Amino acid sequence: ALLQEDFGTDEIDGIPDEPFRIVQMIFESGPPAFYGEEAMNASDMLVDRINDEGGLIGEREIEIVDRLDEDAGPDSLISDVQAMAQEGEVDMLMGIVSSAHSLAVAPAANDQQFPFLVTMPGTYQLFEENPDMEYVVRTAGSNAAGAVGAVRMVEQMDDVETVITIDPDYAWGHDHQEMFEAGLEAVGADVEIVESRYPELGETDYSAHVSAIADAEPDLLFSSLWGGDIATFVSQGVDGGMFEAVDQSLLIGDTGAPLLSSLGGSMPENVWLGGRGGYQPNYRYDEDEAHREFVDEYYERYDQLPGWGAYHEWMGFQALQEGVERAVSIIGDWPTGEQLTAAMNNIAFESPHGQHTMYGPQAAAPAVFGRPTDDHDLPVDHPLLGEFEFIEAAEVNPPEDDPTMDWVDELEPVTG
Amino acid sequence: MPIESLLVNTFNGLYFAALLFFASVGLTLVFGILNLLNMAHAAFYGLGAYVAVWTLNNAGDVTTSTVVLLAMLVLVIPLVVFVLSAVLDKTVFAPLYEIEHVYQLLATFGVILMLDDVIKFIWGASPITVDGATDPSRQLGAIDLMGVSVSAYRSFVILIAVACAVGLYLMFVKTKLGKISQAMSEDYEMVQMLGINVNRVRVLIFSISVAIAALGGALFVPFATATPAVTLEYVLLSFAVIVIGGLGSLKGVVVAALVIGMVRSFGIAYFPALELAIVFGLMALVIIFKPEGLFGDEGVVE
Amino acid sequence: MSHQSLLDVDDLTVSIDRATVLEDVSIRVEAGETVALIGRNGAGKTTTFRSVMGQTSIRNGSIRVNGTDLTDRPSRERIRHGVGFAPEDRRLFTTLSVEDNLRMSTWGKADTDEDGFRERRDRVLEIYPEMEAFLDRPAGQLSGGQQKMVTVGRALTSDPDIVLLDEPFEGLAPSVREQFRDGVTRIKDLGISIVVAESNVRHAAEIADRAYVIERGEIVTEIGRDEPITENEEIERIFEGG
Amino acid sequence: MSTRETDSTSTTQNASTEPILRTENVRKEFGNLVAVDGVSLEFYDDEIVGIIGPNGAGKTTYTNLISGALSLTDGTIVFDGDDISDLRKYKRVRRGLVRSFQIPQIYDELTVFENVQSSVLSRKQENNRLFSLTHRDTASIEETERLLEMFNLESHADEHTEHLPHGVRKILDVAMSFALRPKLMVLDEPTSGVGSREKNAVMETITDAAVERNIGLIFIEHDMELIRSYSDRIVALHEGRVLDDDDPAAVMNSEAVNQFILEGGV
Amino acid sequence: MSTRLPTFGDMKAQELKGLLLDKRLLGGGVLFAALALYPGLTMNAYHTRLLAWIMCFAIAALGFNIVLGYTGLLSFGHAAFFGTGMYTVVIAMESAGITDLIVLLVLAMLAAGVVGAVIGALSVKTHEIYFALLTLALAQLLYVLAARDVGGLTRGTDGIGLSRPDFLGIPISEAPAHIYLMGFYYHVILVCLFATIAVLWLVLRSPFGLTLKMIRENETRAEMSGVPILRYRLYSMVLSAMIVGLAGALYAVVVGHVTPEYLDWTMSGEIVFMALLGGIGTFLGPIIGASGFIILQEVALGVTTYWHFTMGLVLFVVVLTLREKGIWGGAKALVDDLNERRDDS
Ligand SMILES: Nc1ncnc2c1ncn2[C@@H]1O[C@H](COP(=O)(O)OP(=O)(O)OP(=O)(O)O)[C@@H](O)[C@H]1O
Ligand SMILES: Nc1ncnc2c1ncn2[C@@H]1O[C@H](COP(=O)(O)OP(=O)(O)OP(=O)(O)O)[C@@H](O)[C@H]1O
Ligand SMILES: CC(C)C[C@H](N)C(=O)O
Ligand SMILES: [Mg+2]
Ligand SMILES: [Mg+2]
Repeated sequence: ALLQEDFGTDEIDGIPDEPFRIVQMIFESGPPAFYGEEAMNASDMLVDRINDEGGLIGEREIEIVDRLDEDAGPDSLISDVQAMAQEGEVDMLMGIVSSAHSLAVAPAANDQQFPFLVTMPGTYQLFEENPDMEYVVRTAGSNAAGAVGAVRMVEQMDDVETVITIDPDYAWGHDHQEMFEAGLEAVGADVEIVESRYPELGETDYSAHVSAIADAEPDLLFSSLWGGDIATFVSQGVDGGMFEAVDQSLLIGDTGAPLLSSLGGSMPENVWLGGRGGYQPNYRYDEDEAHREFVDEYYERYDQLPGWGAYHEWMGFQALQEGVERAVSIIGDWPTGEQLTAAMNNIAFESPHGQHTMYGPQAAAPAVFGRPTDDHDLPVDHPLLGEFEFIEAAEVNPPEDDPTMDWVDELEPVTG
Repeated sequence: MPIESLLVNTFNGLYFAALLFFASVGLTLVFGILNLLNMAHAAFYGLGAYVAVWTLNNAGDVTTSTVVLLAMLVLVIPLVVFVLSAVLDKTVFAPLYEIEHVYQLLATFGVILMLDDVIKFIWGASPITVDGATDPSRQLGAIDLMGVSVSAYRSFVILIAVACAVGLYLMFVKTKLGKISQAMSEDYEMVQMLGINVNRVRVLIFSISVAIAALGGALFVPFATATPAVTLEYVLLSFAVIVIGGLGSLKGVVVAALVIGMVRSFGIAYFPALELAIVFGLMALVIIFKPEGLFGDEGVVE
Repeated sequence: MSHQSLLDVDDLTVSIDRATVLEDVSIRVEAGETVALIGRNGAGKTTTFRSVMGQTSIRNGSIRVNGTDLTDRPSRERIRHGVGFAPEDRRLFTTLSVEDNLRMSTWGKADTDEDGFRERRDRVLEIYPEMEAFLDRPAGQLSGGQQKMVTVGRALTSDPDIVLLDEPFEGLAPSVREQFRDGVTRIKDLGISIVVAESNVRHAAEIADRAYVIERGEIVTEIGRDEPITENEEIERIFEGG
Repeated sequence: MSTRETDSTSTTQNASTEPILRTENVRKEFGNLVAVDGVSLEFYDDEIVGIIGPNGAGKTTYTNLISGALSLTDGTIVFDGDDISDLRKYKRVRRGLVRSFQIPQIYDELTVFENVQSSVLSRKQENNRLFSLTHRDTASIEETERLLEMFNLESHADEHTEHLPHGVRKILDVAMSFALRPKLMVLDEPTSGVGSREKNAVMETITDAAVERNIGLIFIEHDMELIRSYSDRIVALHEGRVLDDDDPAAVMNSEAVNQFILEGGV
Repeated sequence: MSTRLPTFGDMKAQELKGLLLDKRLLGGGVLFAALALYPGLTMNAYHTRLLAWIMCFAIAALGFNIVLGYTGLLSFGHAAFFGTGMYTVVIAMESAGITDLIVLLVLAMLAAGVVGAVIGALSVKTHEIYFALLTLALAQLLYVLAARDVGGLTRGTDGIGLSRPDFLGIPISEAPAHIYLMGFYYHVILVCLFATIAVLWLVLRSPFGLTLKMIRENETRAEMSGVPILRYRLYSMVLSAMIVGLAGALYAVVVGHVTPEYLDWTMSGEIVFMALLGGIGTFLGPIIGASGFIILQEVALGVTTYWHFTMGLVLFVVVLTLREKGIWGGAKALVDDLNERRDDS
């Protein structure tokens, strides 16, 4: 209703003089800080880039006025949201790595009528638990995409009968495992999850898990471990001969290039890496100019390839730019917070995996998987991914308004 | 249970026990002898890990010789931390010896928070790992142990732990230092009045303890990742070890590290759902049924 | 100062927390003497000893042993300069054996060896023969009186020139008290001077050559060699009825 | 059946001559050291008994067995007609068997008044009263005041106990025990560390109070003068066994006691 | 039967009157009024929320101090009670459909009391660091239960979001956010805080409170005065658990989302931290500590990425210089000192 009137003006009045002020919420300390650091890098780069072109719609610069450390816990985060809403000196909140934090902070921001662009957490429960949040949008794909994408991959694999899952012991890990298991059952795959393991977030010694998995010799290993955890796990797995004992692995934690870089030559080859979104530096690197620019600039600036934290941030800023443009074009004025979030609903914009589409306030990302290969043109001496498999967003995300778990329970097998 | 997996799990258990031993033996010495509950002890384990990654990654320009790299881990890093801790003992920790345990816990928790940020300031918040070229664990590869292939590097770590335990045992049983330590654990002031330079003994024990923790961190890191979370994880684990073993008991640390190492290794392998509960469950059971720990009332060495 | 004493405590003032516990306390002990420091509970005897041992913060005054000024030196130097100490509250190392407790006091001195220790231990056993029976037991398992013997023994095994004994009779059975009285003569024969802190005039009188009387942190009188301690006026005033 | 009846009649008839405490063959071993070796003794609530013995004779151990601080290796302890051998410490206290400590056990951060009042309240088993203010509890306040008066502690009433002189701490410790209105009190070296001047005063206060309140007393002491002047009966222990148990004059003159305990000295 | 449970004693009218004339009571009244009027006068939602947050933790720290400050037991497991309070509220609302605030608070206190009784019964025999680590381990097991969703009530680490409760049948929950949290609920917390203060003030000055102090000061003597010390330690754990549970319950509504993190040992650590920062040797210290901790964290977070360092430094310095006096005791000592000096000159 808000956006129905199209003023159709070219003249835009009322663009505030001061910059568009954003506060970011990311981990600056604790185990997930790795992810936060990437996001921070990308955001610095993107803000510079946008501001070089004059700012949002070329007119209003962006300023990151503050970064709040998620490690302070939800109590503090919620209070800070309240303070920002109260003082009215911040235009938008952006970020959040942890799903658990998103579940606590998003409703609070909405309560305060404070616009919140959620960029990273994947919990499918965000909008299902809290429907009608008018001030919240999420540009990160739901973790359904990764889990259901993995189900689709399994359907295509031959000779997979036994599966072991290993996921971090919190919302992200449990959600993935549950959806993956339910999905497999729904599509009638002839596979059995023989064991599910949940090491703690930040675990440093996986050798007991590794040897148990190696012992069980499953046909497939599924994991949503991410960040430093997946690097440690894979490296200890290589050491313990685990990847020789399992035929295939699907590693769908949000990690990407940093994992391949830290493992270097010892990355096993019989793995699929990927998950929600096509966030790999060499995926459609040549086909998509925007992507190439993003990767090159990031590499130049930080001497490393972007990981998923960086890509998530990129998607966030894309949505912001699109949203502002759209809102302004409709109302002919700088949008209020509510208008801005509304404008970010149901839009689509370019991304490495093609169109990144929002179903309502929630992005629907495709699933992309690839295999490690040395055959790539990027200037790094470690493997990147190749042999990409792409699964469209519509196939790995529930239709708008359908509860994810219900939908997963009723997945149809892919035929042909 | 096939014999191979029995062996592999035992090996894993031993390796984990070795790490726990490194992380906690100093804690028990510092508590047992100097009567300081040093929560920040595990921070030195974390520090050792970071220093080791940094050293190994920078060593690449000079050498990739396995022997030299191992020597760096085993000798150089502990030595550096030894010296550093002697300084810290005189400055940060000196006032803590006088106060009650509760306050020691809190003040040293403050030290953890500070050290944490110092590490973050120097090395950033992202996990860092040892480069392949200078990673002794990759260089050494695997060896055959009764028909099972196990990491040579990890076997080396286990051996170092054993050597360390034996060394400490001899040091605290066979020498004057042992008896003086025992006496200091009971009545610091009285030992002083018997003409013994307790400050020197204190610095020595504190620095040895901390250096062993750093050694553990250094040895641990080629096979894992240095992250800021290591400290917090090992704070709890090392307290669990010394409480299960009995505060202040060297033998207790060895036994408790072995018990936790094995229970965890086999527990995770065969009952993965229990992982989170294993250490705490064990700790609760031991304290409930043997409140002073397995070897709690026997003094430092027996 | 023309004459050098073995122990020379000069104008000592000590406060704990904010209260002044000792004020201008001066004590001298010559070689071969047995001197008593007599005072009621809380008079400041223990504090005086602790000060000589370097365990209080001294506001004023000095402590010299054999001419060396030890006022600001760390505690541990006392024993090297020949001061042995047997605290009132025993303070044995309960998990160590009695023998190790005795041995420990030789380690603070650079020049003592195991043979020297054995010799001195045997001298202690002559004073307290019953100690033989529990030499190997952990000190914490001893009865109160047994511990007291070890405490005094430990002060003697450090090869001191002077020992400070804080209430050495306390908790001893009558027969052992008797032995200890004989022991004092033996200690003196070895050329070791003794200072005893006593709140019991009778005990002090039995062994001391002369005495200082301390009250509320101040030395109120000095009793000379040829004066019988029990008959001193100050003593009678302070210990009237005792 | 019939035995039991005679027993109970005799109990009622000879109430005053029944011992308040009886130990039968009590024994305590520490490893292979026998600290208390079959001690059978009877104590009455109208007498003051001194225990003497060489160092390590087992005196402290024996009293620890009575109070429950140590558990028996063997034997029985009967208090006020009931077998209390396995009773928990605090329950023994509640029945009226109270000990005091060689090193005064008092509450350092409370005032002298509160120290005593806490014992009064514990005796009345009023520890569990939640919603009433102790400083307005007239009943216990009055009783506390009486006790302070009895032990000459009024002048210290509002002082914290931390810096009290040793002798006063000792007395306070005893006063707290009296507040429990015991039937029998056991004191381990009540005057150790107390200067020669105060020794008699402390003993006097204790024994007077005991006589006034009709409380049986057992005390360990090495000072033979005190033993002679304050005890009605003396038990001499030696190597964990009873060497003698008789009135003071007899014990002091006994050959064995002289040989093992006094040995010339007095 | 000698085993008597705590009785609710006989406060006389006269005593009450004496109480009312107390100077400190007057001060408390003024503070209460000021706090009660604050949101309405300033209309600052952030401050109101911050105050609500602080007040919840002040209750928790007060409750915790019964165990540490009065009974002398260092518990590292109080997160168990706080978390139980929180989960009781959500679960009762979501699963049992109970929406009345008062019922919820009472339920939460009871549940926390039961958990306190269980953990207490298992741990009161141990001492010092063993007690600390046993309570930590037991609380951590509760954390595992919640994180693993054993029993299917907690929804694992995702936690559960909760709606707002009603009040005595009045559907307050339908009021908009600012009215609910700022206007109504804030005052509920305020009243609970002052009620806690009043109850504890009374209880800790009762024979019961004196008994706890006896145990803290000298266990041997307490036992030898006929006090069953284990039982009283247990009572103190239960009482403490109930109050901390109340704090948790109140807080659940403030944050609106309950996760197992609130049962984790780091949460226990925070409660300990707060109590000590303020000073466990004083009655009101814990309140000051909770405020100090939360404000310090908020400020440090705002000004530096190295807020861990800042907090660590403050903790270190406060502990070393003030110890059991904490900030509050330290301030009092300073005032006394100044007065003394003024009197001197
Ligand atoms: N730590 C302390 N803090 C405050 N006052 C103290 C402290 N230690 C001792 N005092 C005070 O110093 C005074 C002297 O005590 P000291 O122990 O030296 O006496 P003493 O003569 O040895 O007595 P006793 O015969 O009881 O052993 C006493 O009044 C005592 O209260
Ligand atoms: N905990 C213990 N472990 C081993 N032996 C002990 C223990 N406690 C006491 N003993 C031994 O038991 C014997 C009796 O000791 P107890 O303390 O009862 O003697 P006592 O008569 O009180 O002597 P004193 O007059 O010296 O205080 C002594 O030989 C003592 O060494
Ligand atoms: C993979 C990560 C960025 C974390 C994940 N989004 C979460 O749910 O917590
Ligand atoms: Mg003294
Ligand atoms: Mg005794």
